[in-house]
Amino acid sequence: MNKVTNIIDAISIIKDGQTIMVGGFGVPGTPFMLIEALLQQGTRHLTLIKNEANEPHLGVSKLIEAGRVDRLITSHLGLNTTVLELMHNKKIAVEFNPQGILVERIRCGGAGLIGFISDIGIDTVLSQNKQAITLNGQKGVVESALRADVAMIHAAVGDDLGNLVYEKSARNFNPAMATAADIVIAEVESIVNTGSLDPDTIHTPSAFVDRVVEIGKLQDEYGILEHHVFA
Amino acid sequence: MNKVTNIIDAISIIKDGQTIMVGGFGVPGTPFMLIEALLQQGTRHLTLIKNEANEPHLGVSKLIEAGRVDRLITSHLGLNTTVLELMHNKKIAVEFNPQGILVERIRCGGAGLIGFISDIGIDTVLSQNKQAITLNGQKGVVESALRADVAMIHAAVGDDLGNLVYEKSARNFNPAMATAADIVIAEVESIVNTGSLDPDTIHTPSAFVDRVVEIGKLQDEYGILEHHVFA
Amino acid sequence: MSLPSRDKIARRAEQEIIAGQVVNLGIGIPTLILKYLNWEKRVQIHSENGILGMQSHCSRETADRNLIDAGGGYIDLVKGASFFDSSLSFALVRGGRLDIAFLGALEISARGDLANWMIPGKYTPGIGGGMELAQKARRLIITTLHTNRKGQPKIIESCNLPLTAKACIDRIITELAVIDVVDDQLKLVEIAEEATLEEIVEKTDAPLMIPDRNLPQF
Amino acid sequence: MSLPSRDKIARRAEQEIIAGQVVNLGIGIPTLILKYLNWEKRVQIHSENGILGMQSHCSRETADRNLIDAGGGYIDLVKGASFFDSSLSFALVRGGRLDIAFLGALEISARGDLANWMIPGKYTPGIGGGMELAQKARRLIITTLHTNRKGQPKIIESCNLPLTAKACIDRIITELAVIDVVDDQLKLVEIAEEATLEEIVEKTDAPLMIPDRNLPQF
Repeated sequence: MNKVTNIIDAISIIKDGQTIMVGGFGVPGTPFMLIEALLQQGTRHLTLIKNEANEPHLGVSKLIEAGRVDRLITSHLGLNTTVLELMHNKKIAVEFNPQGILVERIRCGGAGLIGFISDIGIDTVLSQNKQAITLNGQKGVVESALRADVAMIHAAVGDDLGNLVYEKSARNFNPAMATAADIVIAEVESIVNTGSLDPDTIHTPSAFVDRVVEIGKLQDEYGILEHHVFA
Repeated sequence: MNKVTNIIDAISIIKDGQTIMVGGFGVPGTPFMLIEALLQQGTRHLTLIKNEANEPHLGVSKLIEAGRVDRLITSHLGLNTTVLELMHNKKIAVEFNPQGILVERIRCGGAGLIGFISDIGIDTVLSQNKQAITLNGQKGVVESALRADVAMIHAAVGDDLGNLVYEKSARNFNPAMATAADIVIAEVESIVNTGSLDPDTIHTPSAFVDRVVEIGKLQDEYGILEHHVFA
Repeated sequence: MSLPSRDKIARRAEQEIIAGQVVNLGIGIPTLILKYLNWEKRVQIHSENGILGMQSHCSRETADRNLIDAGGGYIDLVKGASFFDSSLSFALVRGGRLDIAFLGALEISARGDLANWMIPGKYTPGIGGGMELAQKARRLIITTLHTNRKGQPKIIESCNLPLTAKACIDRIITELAVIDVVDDQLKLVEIAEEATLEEIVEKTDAPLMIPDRNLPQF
Repeated sequence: MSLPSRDKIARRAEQEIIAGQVVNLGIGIPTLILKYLNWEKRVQIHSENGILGMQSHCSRETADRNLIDAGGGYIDLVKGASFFDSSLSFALVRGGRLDIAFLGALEISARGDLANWMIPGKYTPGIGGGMELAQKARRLIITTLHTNRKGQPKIIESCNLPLTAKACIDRIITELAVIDVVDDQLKLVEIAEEATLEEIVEKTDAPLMIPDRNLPQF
């Protein structure tokens, strides 16, 4: 089962109105090439699930700025004033989750569960509109599982079966999202021979991945952001 | 923070009446040396949480046969007729969980959550005595998080900070249990210099581990079980 | 000479597997499928204890103390195998990434309910991973002898034993027949070369739709 | 010449850290603690995006495109560092393995409530990981200037802004004072060399227990 395909074919399964998870936390782990291909394809009315919206004119921010995204489920937009402004002007609906609750909802969907019970935010505005529940004397709120039609993720290395290895802080949301979508498209920096990855070091097993795209030489977007060099 | 200690000191923190998680699925990943030390220490009235009870006269079965265990939370005892008989004779209380629900309850405790909602077993006797709940139109039952006073786990390699790497099918319940106890004791086959493990390949980060015990030359219990060689 | 019944079932069951699928094989007849598996299909065999890409039971010489399947047997691996923890292992099952689970049965109901994990008062070893496999595999195929040790039908109107999962079965493969569960009804789809329609009906204690045409043999 | 206020706070905050602890440093003054950190303590710095064992911001020359902290800055690592996914990263926080979180504040209440994530209508960037850090760190230490940009007290009877978490704060370190939250009350425990008791009381808009003895200076 060779899952390696070209980027246009891989992205072609994404349709108007679908819910798309996108990996990454800042630049590391963001699948810029898949995002670019989705932008080129012109798909609209998307719901995006991503930790943040990258930064202005970068990554998923391009999709949002182009008006392709109706709704964003995210954790924090502090580094993207452009999207914050679109939110304030009601050009895009935004649902904020605590970061760990966001990834847990994704993991919960990926694990085939319906929801979970947590006390995070229980004394705050974030507990409004959530079902309250008491279990063994502990008060919590019910958080629902999140799943997507498609997940677009980035890994450092993959094989033709779909096994993936992430690098450093580029792992972040990618492994959870790889479990939580009907179709998972992984862009990888390089494809290695199947069997050459140590089975103990594979982060995402092949069963979770549907399509693998090799992105070749990294474009500038994957590089160092000079304004984040602080020392 | 050097967490390496000798096995007697490590086990000495376990007291009568405590709840202990024990890693392993069959022989692989079972911390036989820690179990033996606990047996020698004479601690009683334990509640054990383990996938199975190993096999007669092996691993946790020794603790159970010695009358040290009041209660066992487990998934399957099909390979341990001795413990099944003790259960039928009410010498030990046993709570059965579907295997994936058992590990998920442990993970849930480790993730600082209160519980989760699943539809596993919803049409079976296992849903009796569980709180029913409907979320977004899906019917489920509430499963509570599991935590322990102490987790005893086995890893192939560790460092003095407590970073752990598991090998092959010996991983199983160990990573989840490493997150879900107030004190985590890891026996390791060898200790390597801190900094020599590739940070991308560490399975359990050091923050979760309190004590590391090097077990040296493997005793017979860790070896091949001849009656499981089928080819 | 014909194959033993268990082998016949396993050989027929193997044909259910499509190239590239992720498959879990329960203990008993399901494990016997490995003997007939065409590895050109690049099937990925999942084992609940945290393995994708197991191959088959291996000899004493190549047995690895850290490498067993969920039944405890020592195994070897295909290229591209991976190891993971029990939590991810069941995420794979419940999350919809397991294409087929093959399981055995104690009882099967007319609506495709499965009972295979306990006989109250007699056999109560715990459920293990079976409930999640039965309930969440995309396709659940039961491989079983048509009757139990006493010669009584395993396929019955409704299960007497505690259920593993309700309406979970897609297909039943026995030494006599292949039977599908379609719209909560049992439908005969293939007949074993050695079997007759009369025998199948006699040994099946539940309504069975029999198409009005010659059925394929196996 | 005395240190700038932010540095003074960071230097004092560093003394809170015990050898071997797992610590998370929020954006702003908390990150400045790195400048004063005694690495002989073998502190493990956690970053929400999946790192344990980050060291400090690094130069352009050694920056790695795949290695940033939760604020986006390029970092280097200590020996024994590890990477993990976001799910395990927050399991570490919520599961009780984070010894100290240092965070900034917009408002602090007399009972140790914290508000630091939104100003309705003005600043609503989302909560990020802050709520979980505030609620679940074993010890939450707020490092903040004593007053806001308008010179108004940040420590007030009760918060006007939406809370990050209720009764979560253990200790407050400002350029003027170290204040503990004890039994839902604020208690002065140290005074800055440059500060007077009068100034602290004047700039604190909540009841403050002042022990009847000479307080340590910092």
